[in-house]
Amino acid sequence: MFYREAGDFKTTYAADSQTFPIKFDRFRYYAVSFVAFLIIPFVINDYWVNAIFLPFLIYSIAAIGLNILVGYCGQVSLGTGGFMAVGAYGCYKLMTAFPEVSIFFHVLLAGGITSIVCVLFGLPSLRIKGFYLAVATLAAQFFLVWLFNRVPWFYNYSASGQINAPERTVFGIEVTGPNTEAWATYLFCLVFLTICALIARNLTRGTQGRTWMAIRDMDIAAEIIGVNPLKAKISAFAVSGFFVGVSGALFFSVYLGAVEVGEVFGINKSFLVLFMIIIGGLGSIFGSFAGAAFLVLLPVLLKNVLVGMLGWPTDLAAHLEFLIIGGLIITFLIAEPHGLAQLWRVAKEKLRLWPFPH
Amino acid sequence: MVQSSQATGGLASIPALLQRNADQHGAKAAYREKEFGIWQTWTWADTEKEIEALALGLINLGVAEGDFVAIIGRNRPYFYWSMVAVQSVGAVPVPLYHDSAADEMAYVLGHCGAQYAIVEDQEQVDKVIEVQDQLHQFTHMIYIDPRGLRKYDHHQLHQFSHIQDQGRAARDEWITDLKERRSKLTYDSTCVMLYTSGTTGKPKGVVLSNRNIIESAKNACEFDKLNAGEEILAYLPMAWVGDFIFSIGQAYWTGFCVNCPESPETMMTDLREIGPTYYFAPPRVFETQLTNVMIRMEDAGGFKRKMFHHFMDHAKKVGGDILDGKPVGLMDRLKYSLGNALVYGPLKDTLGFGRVRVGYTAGEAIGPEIFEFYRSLGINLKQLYGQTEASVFITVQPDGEVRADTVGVPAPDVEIRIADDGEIFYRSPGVFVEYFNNPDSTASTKDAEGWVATGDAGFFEEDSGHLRIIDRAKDVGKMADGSMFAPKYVENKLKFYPDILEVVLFGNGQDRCVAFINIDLTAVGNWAERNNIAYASYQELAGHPKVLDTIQNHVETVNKSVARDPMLSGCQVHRFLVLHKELDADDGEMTRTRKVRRVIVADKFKDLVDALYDGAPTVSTTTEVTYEDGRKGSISATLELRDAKVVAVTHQQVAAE
Amino acid sequence: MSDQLVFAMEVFLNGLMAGVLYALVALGFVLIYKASGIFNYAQGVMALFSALTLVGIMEGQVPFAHVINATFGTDLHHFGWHVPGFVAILLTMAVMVLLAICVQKFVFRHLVGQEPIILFMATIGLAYFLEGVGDLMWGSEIKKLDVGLPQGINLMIDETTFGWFGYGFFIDNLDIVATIIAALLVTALVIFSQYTKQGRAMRAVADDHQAALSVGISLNFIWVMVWSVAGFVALVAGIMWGTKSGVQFSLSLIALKALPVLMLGGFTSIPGAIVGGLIIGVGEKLFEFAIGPMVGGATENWFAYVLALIFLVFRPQGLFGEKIIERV
Amino acid sequence: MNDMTHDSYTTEDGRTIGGVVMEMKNITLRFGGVVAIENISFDIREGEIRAIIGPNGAGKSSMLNVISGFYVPQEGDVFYKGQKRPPMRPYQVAQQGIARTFQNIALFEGMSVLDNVMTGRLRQMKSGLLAQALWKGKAEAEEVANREAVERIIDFLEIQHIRKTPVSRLPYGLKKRVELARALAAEPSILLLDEPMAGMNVEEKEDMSRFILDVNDEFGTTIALIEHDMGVVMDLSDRVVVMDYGKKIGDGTPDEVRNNQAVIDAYLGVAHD
Repeated sequence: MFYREAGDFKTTYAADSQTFPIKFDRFRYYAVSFVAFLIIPFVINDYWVNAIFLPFLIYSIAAIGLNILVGYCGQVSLGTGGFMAVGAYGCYKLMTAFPEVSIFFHVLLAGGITSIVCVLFGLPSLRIKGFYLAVATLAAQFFLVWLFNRVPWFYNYSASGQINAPERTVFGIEVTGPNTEAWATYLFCLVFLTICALIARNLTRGTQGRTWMAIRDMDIAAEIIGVNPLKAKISAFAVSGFFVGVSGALFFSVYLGAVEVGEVFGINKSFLVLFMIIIGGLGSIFGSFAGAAFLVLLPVLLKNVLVGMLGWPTDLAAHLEFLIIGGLIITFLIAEPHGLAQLWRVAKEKLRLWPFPH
Repeated sequence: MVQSSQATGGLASIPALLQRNADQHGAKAAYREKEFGIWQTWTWADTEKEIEALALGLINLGVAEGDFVAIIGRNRPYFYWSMVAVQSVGAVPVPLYHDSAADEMAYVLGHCGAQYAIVEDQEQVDKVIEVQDQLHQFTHMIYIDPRGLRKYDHHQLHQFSHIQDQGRAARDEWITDLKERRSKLTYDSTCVMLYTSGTTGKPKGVVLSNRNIIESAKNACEFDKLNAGEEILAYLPMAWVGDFIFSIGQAYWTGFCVNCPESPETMMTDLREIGPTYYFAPPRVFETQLTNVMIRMEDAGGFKRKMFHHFMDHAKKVGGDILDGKPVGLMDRLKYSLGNALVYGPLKDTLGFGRVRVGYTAGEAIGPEIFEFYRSLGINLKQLYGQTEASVFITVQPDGEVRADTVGVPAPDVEIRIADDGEIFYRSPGVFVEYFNNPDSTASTKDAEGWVATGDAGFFEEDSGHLRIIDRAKDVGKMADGSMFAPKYVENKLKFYPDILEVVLFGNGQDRCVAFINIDLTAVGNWAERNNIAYASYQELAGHPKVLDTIQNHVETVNKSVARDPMLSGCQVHRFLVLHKELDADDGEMTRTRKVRRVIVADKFKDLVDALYDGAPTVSTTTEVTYEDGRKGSISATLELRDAKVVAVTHQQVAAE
Repeated sequence: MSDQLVFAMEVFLNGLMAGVLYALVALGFVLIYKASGIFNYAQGVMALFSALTLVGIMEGQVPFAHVINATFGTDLHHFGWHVPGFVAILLTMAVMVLLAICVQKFVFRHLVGQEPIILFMATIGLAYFLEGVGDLMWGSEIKKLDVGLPQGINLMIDETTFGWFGYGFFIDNLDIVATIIAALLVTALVIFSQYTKQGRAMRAVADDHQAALSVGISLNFIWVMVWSVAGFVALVAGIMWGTKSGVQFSLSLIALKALPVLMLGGFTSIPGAIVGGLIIGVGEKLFEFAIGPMVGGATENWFAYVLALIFLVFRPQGLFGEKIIERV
Repeated sequence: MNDMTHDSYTTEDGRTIGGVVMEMKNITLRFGGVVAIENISFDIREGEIRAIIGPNGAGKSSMLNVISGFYVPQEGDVFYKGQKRPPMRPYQVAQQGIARTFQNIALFEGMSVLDNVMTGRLRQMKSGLLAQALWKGKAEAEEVANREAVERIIDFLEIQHIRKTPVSRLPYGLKKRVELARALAAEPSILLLDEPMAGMNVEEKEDMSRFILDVNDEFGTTIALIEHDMGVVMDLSDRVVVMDYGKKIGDGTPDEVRNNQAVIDAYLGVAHD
């Protein structure tokens, strides 16, 4: 309906395989990034940043990471929480060990570390498939959480067993610590999200992505036509791990500032991120964003309605939240097993063919 | 016709225009072809090099000035280059219909004595080889797609790219010759020879000079203000004069870009991708497209369908006027622009007409509804009247004066006069040189002053000065009672129904008219599905009583409207039948441009005509058919003959006096 | 005989008994997975839910009291009656059957033919849902559950073992009872699935849905039944753990404990579940006993998983699963 | 062993058949107790169309799986280009230039036709993860280069119109063609076709045969195909191996095979199953 594609033709393969081949989509994308980078920073305040934007940005990174593993490569993982913890603690150790280095690199390095850990726990995927693998990744979840709980070195022997993010700056602007500016933290995370999204897109639209999807769709056939399963799966774990690690690092250093591993990076975190990509849509970058947005906004919404308007006690609201999220997930899976991304795709197709039905 | 090439700034030939474009628009796209998934593009500079290489290659191969070079294939840049390359070396390009059977080709190749042929692929090569023994003068053949040809004897068979390579290699040897030959080309040297698939008898080779082509192209471009920015999609047969004028004449004159689709199946998607700004199609294409639109909208949800029809009605009301710049109420304009956002815009876009500035339809009369439909969407679709002998343009509709029932005013530099018997004559710079090797028919068509008989009957409307075509002059006859018999007039009225594809009306010299009818398989088939009527074949569907009923209704409504016209009220259809097979070019019942050869049809189906007149309720017949692969077969059927109500004509006598 | 060894023996016994409970929960998974290919993550929450319900019924709580109070400003707590444990258990069982029917009717009937991962996600959704419902219905505070099971140290064992080794094993009566009940239940289930008509039908469904349908087995019925059985297992497990450590959220985590058991035993093998359960139970207790102190303890949290993981790398099809021959 | 026969010859339709490119020596394959292939030897020459035929369950597919490295025979060796093939994973075999199609189509349902065919090019994909992540320089150039190659295959097999369609939406016949395209995209030195005509109607079979011949003719690809429909094979292939119950009961030109009594008895009897 809004699409005008006549005359929008491609004369090079580069143009044909670009991220947004359709002009209209491309412009929409420019518009969104314009708003995200040049408008929002000037209008947001602490509440919006902490309640919505930071969690959304950071979970999006995690969701993209997990989506690469689950949605693109078909390796189900329930260890996301644990891997985020690795990112967080990795970042913490780096921040405290090399205060002079920019936090930017700490976060990146934390991602790197996580991807190594992720690969270690991914190795069994060569032998184990499906649910067995899913459960196996729980090993990572519990072991890692236990590790950060029990080995004092990781939390620098602090009495509380917590880790607290010291103040760090980028270009002299504080992005971690108690007194940060809303826009600063927002932009800091936004930059990471943008980088991650671009990387993910590039990987998934090219050879690597096809290799992953081949493994996902039919691993045996894939191997017979020349896909090296080891390389494919390991690379998926590595990339996924990197993203998840980065998100974990940001989650701790920028968003929370202080973390007690058990409650922040527990099994529920793993499921939360998994829900995000299921609801958003497996095998879709857009889906990762949509899912993250959905599950970040929903609780905020519920809280505002129940506590704010109906004046319920918060604990009840929390229970109801559980109930509703659970219900929603089920309804979603029944209505559209392929998630928001699929709805989006269908809608887009309809708009492109408008006024024709097909 | 004492114009000289001064009028066109010394650009006396297509190759000359090529040189100019290469200089002026060097970096601008000249040709695009969807191949290997993207639009491969050649700028004018590239084109100039490609053509030069080919030309040199041709000289190298021994092509001499005045030789005839046949060109057989679907629209591809290579063939357009070939045409110009052939011209550059002083030879004459002769494009053929690539879907015509071997023996048809044999005739044309033999008639013009072609020594060379540039063809597309194995299929065409095989066809030519099959008839080669009938062609004594034929020597070399050049093919573009090497697939499956490697094992052929290559003594006289060459790959296009190799010829070009040889040309490049031999540049030093031949470039001077090429330049010399090019410079010899004048405004009166032959530009191209096109064979008209005459509705009767063997095709005739129409010789068109550079003057004909360039002058007509130039005039037409100025008439519609075409410029180098236009995009066109070349998909109509290359052997047809229209394609030559648009894709060569106008393209070279203005320097706009010619786009070639990837394959017939992808034609529609390619059309949408390119979104031409200047578009030409025969009525048939618009008809089928409209039918598809309606069919597709049938499947749409209730709301959408309502919205669609609601706004289409509004468009019918004001769309045309808005396009013609006539005054329209503000509210209507607003509603129209809303409709444009919701329906017209998207629809045009999905159909690929999103960017069309000027669109033409010609060759046959187009149904008013169809015509209005496209115009009401805001597509500037116009009609023109022309023929090969005139290098297309005889009359055209100027913007703002567009109507379904006329073909517009005389094109620039065209003089027209109507003979007493109503036949239309014209004279223009576009008038052809001669019919090749056929002085008699040349003389019979074109007189000493250069007036050419169109063979069509028509008249100018006093008020508007627009030309109206009644019918082909030779088809116009007299009924037994002396009243006028103009089959086309009635046939068109019937053909405007989406479920009627072809009609052949008989009645010359008879006391009443009868008709053969072909149903449109797409439309009727779809209708059948919706009313779950099962059918196995065209024949079965055509014989279905329900179908016959609908057709009968159409016939009777048409009879009513025919009766209203005093001159032609005698032409009402008294009896009709729905043919058991589609009229087909392969069976010689139609021309390659899908015009009915009524004489041939008449005697091929003589038994049916007789049956229609002797009043039998049914008739059994057997007909020979030709399959795509050339095999012959025969189908037999028993057809039901229907009587159609006719309106008793009272004032007819009055009209006659 | 060295003390270490004696302690080890005690630990071993405790492990064995924990293992039986694991096996019990694992069975719940296996049953559903066998019959419907659904990996029911909600098993644990079902245990929690059943336990909550049980307590609620016994103490005559008003369901959704908090919600009602919060919305209408009323102040409801209890109906003021107490239901004897036995009856309460029956009622709770009824609730679980009802739940099974709803789950089948509202969730899985609409997900027939979806990929396993989707079904799995659905059960996670179900888990969240049930947890929410449970808490809203009965409140989330930790509750004591006492259906009259014996508790406290078993003196007889204490004395006898003391007589033998000069050290009395500390074995909780509850554990013994639990073990016995679990053992009985396990046997019952095995017998049920092997020898009863429904059981055979269930296995038939597991092997081949179409075939099952063609011989006139109602999938719907089977699935409801399976979910009910799973509900029953959950209830029993709920009672055991509830009595032991109070009814609270952590109850739902014991389900996760059953996962490594499944990996060891194989998702489809009942004996696998049993043996796996025992191995895990014993294994993690012994590991904690032997290694735990050196690495800071609480190794139960992950030992089971890591063990299963390592095990699987060498035998992907699990203990009792047959070798997978890949075809193209 | 290195006695690769080099006596190349030319077929009557003008194709050159080179020396032996692959040789199976005394292959025996068992599943548990079942013997799928029993001591079979034959060779494949460069540029020829080599058919393995036999009734259903004769062990044809197993043989193909052995060639493509998916099954490892208990006894016997595979010689490729004169070298004894060491035990290797299927993907390594593929990377040696042995591509195949599958009897019951094994396309990647979640991807478009184009992407499916692109996966055939993995052999030619060299750029590293990082390069791809940045989508610059080598990675992009490589992507484009391979796209060009793939587009030529797509053009060759006449599937332009479905280029961007998800394979899951395609009819059976087209899927088979896409799979062939994927195999061709690898520019294989040996192309294995597993019952390329299975489940096709007459017309589709004709198309497929045409494509197989064209492939062999245009690219000179060596083709080994298995098929239980004897008729089709005889017109296509240069030499035929006939298997029955895991044993080789005939080997030679179609005519030789046709007149081989053992074949007639064992095969033709059950040909029309």
